[in-house]
Amino acid sequence: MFEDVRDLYNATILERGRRPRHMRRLEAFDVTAKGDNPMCGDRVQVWVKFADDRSIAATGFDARGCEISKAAADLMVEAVAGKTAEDTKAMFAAFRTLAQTGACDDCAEALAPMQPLAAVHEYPSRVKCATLPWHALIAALDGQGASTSE
Amino acid sequence: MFEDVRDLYNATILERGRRPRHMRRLEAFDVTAKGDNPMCGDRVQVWVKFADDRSIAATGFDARGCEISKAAADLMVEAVAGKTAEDTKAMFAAFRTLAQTGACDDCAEALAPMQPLAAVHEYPSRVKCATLPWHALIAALDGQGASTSE
Amino acid sequence: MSQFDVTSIRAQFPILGQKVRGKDLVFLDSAASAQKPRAAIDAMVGAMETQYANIHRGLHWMSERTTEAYEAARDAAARLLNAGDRHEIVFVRNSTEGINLVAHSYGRSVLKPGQAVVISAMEHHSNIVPWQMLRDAHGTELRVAPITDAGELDMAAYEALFADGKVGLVAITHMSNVLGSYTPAERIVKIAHAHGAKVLLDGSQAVVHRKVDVRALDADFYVFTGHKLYGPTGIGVLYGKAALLEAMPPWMGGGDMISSVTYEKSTWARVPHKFEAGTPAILEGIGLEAAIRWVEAIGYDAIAAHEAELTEHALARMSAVDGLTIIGRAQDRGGVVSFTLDRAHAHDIATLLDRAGIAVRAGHHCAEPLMRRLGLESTARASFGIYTTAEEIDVLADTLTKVREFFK
Amino acid sequence: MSQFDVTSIRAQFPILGQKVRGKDLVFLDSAASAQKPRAAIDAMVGAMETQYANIHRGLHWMSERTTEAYEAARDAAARLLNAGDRHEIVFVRNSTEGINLVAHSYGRSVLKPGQAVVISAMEHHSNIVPWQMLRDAHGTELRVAPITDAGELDMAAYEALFADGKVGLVAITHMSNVLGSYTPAERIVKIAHAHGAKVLLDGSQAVVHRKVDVRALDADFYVFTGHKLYGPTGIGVLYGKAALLEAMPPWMGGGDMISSVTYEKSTWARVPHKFEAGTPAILEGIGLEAAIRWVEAIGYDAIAAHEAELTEHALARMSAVDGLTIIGRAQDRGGVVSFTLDRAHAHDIATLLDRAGIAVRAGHHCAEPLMRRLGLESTARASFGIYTTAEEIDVLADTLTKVREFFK
Ligand SMILES: Cc1ncc(COP(=O)(O)O)c(C=O)c1O
Ligand SMILES: Cc1ncc(COP(=O)(O)O)c(C=O)c1O
Repeated sequence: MFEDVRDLYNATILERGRRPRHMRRLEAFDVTAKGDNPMCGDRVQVWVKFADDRSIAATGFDARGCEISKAAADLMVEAVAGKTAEDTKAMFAAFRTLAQTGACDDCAEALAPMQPLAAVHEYPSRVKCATLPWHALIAALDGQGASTSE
Repeated sequence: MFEDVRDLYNATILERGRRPRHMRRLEAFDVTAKGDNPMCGDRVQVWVKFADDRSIAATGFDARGCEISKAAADLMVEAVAGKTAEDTKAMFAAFRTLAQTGACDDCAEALAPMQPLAAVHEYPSRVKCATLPWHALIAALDGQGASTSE
Repeated sequence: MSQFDVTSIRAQFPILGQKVRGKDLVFLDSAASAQKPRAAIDAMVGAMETQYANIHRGLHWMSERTTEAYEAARDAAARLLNAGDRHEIVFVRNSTEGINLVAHSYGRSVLKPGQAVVISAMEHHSNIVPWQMLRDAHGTELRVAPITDAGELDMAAYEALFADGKVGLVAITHMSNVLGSYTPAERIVKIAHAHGAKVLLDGSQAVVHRKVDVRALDADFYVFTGHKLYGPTGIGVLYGKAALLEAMPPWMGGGDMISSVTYEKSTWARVPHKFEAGTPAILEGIGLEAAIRWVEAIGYDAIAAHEAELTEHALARMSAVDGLTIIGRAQDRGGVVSFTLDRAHAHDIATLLDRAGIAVRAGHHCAEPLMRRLGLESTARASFGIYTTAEEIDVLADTLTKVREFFK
Repeated sequence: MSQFDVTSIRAQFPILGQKVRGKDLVFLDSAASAQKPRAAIDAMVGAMETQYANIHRGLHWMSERTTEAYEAARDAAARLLNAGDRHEIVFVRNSTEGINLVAHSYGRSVLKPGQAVVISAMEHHSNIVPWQMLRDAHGTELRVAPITDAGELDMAAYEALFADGKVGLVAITHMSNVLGSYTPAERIVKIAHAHGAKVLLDGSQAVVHRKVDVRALDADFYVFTGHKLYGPTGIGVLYGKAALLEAMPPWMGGGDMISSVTYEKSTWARVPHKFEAGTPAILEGIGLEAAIRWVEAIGYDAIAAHEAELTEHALARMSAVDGLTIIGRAQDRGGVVSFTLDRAHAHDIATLLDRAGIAVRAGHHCAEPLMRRLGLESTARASFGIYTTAEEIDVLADTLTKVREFFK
């Protein structure tokens, strides 16, 4: 049973959803924002610390929600490490395409950490779970306190 | 053509609709009220003068509307002449049944003048044209200024 | 009727094969509500039979499919009106609710007491009463732009209404449901904008008959109603420019329109969901989507050409009926023809026509102030749809001659 | 499942024969929206194919027939609720609009700033947010009657809320869409009335499962929504006592709700038309009428017995699943069962069940404050309808065991 959901609930997602590596509040941070998925009640908060050159030095998050949103947040932290805000936004755009369609023309190598979520496009109502932490991250980078994935 | 509408548009109705005998404002009256059919815009006003015993001594009306409402008003004036308020209300109840069903168990002889309108029950959206002047009359008797047939 | 094959169009409307009182139905009441093509019926039935669940909140297959089908209606409405963004489309029950939404939300938040709302002398009650209620509750003023005797908006008088700088909003019909007149929407908007006022256009009639482009018109709000556009009842559309909608407070509260709820304070979902409280008219959205696609497939060029030919034919044939007066003689007009007969009241006309199988409307057409302006109590009205034929108009004209004889 | 033949019931729902992802559809999401029986579908199709026109204002055959069919829905709703008079039935889009109507019209005219509205701790957002908006706009207070840990209304605490005499209105659900609990409506009303407060009951869930008698309950207002009662979307019912409705100002303005219109002043049609502006949801009324007749034909005794048996079976089978917690243990409850699994988030449960063809809902169920009260973020929820079978519940329970194993 459930063999067909292994595309989404693969080993990486199950592990990251269960035991996220980066789920922690940063003690010292420069920006933070919350993300809300009003349709299901998922909620995430993201904290970011910049390096001197304004690239992302560290990211932490707290999430209440499903495996998908937690795994997405955890993988995101690794994907954006060392990136500028601009790069991060470009990555989000590319990830959104990936999450909605399963592929993206301009999927840079940088997006590789997010690949385990590629199958989410077959689960339309779960796409927002995967993009929720990104919405929060972008809101933080933009100096906004909150965002919604809806 | 139109042979089948002669049940409603019979000689009496056409004549009374065209040349009502009682369409006039009473110079001296005791009560008056307006009636509105909001769905089509028909409007009627009724004036009543009482005799010493509070029976109806005279009724006049003004109407803007169709043949049916004018004929109904004109016939009504004759039907209620000399009647008490109570009798008039009973007559209206009976006439309403007649207009809605084509017959009434307790159609008193007094209602005979209204019989030419019996076929209106086959024209559901015209029933309110026939009852509009009665609504106004009852409103006048009850000391209310206005009524609606809706 | 060269533009398209009206016979094949009619074949798509099951109801047009019906008999009424033993006669072929001649349905000339489309301006009140249009009949439904097979495409719209089938879309609704298909949903109910094979693919239905509540939407937006569901994680299962039926809910996902139904959500897609419903949200496709938003895309369709955005495409139909050429909106810049699908989020500018708010679903409402009908035009009336769309106008009330603007009057409540925009009217009571952005408009200030003392500011004025301009309507025209040929509005439907649905575009009068909400502004009256706003006036009485909120202290705005209600101004009426007059019309000419031909039944066109008096543009000089319209422009003069802005002189004192008080006008905050114009709410005017794009096409009269009584006179058939189109209003010069683009100029209406230009003049209003030049004076700092926003514009709501009531497209209930217009959108049925010609291509509407809200961006070309630069309309701030535009409303229409599904049931006149060959779609189901229970659904209508309010288009609003994104920036305006975003600044407006919600009107109804409830499920689906929130972002988060605590007893102390709730926050709102984004536009358009902020304005769509509770379970929406899901099946009706699906039906409307099919109706819009069906209209688009025929194309407004063909529709407008067909209806222009019909209207010309109707005006010629009906004017030739003794004692008949056409009410409304605008240059730019669509397939709605009001008339009176010297010897018969509109209701009696309608009843007699009905006995011949012909459906027309009679009364004040929810436009009492316009009737008063015209010095009339009521008119009879024949209105045309995609499926109307010249032969039906001939039957109407011939029968009207006999109606007049009947009341000799 | 002795009361009736569920197989023959199921045969009347075309959608129940569908496959989802190659599996038989197991639809356990009826509390969100129910599937539609052939009777309701056919009524709507029949209208569109053979008998349709705009209503109330038409003098022709199609309009008269359609008016009759639509107004029959008012009779049906009055009968269903045992209202004293058909004019006490106001048609709205859904429960949400019904509650908003009362909050806007009654709330802003009869309730005074400083008066309080009482809701409960287990309301749907649709019965929270309108009262919040009323509070913020009008200065009323919002009080929340607590619930017990079992998920029942705490009646002592409820009664205590009236002590200061400020409560003007109580708005409480008749059955929770999350916990399945019924509320003791009759006592709720008695206590409120004893303290001079009126009561609105949100019957969105209750009316689906048991016979409601608004006169026996002495409810002042009662709302329900068509799509949960096996009817179409786009239509709901607000019942209000005639004297209350008559004293209330209209909310939306437009066609059909007026008696006369001049620019200076308009007068309103009588109840219920005063509250029904614009072209109503005609086809939806016709569909709802058929759905109500269909429900009545089956009978609430049979429905309640079937659902009680199912719910008992479900509670037993689901409680036996390792790691599963049933949320809500009210004595008097209906066929809505919320639950959590120790190892899996509700969304993940729902997604996995969906792959097995089983439709359940997951999330906060539009009841965020209740979730907070329960110390939860979300639950999964299985809900039952007339067509649900014990076998479907077995499939659910068996699959849940496997879901838990999957997330080991
Ligand atoms: C208890 C309760 N109240 C209100 C509603 C709102 O119903 P609707 O969305 O049809 O307005 C629902 C259903 O979603 C409900 O379960
Ligand atoms: C010009 C115009 N505006 C508004 C309306 C109201 O439409 P609805 O009744 O669908 O809200 C109509 C139709 O009745 C109309 O013709």
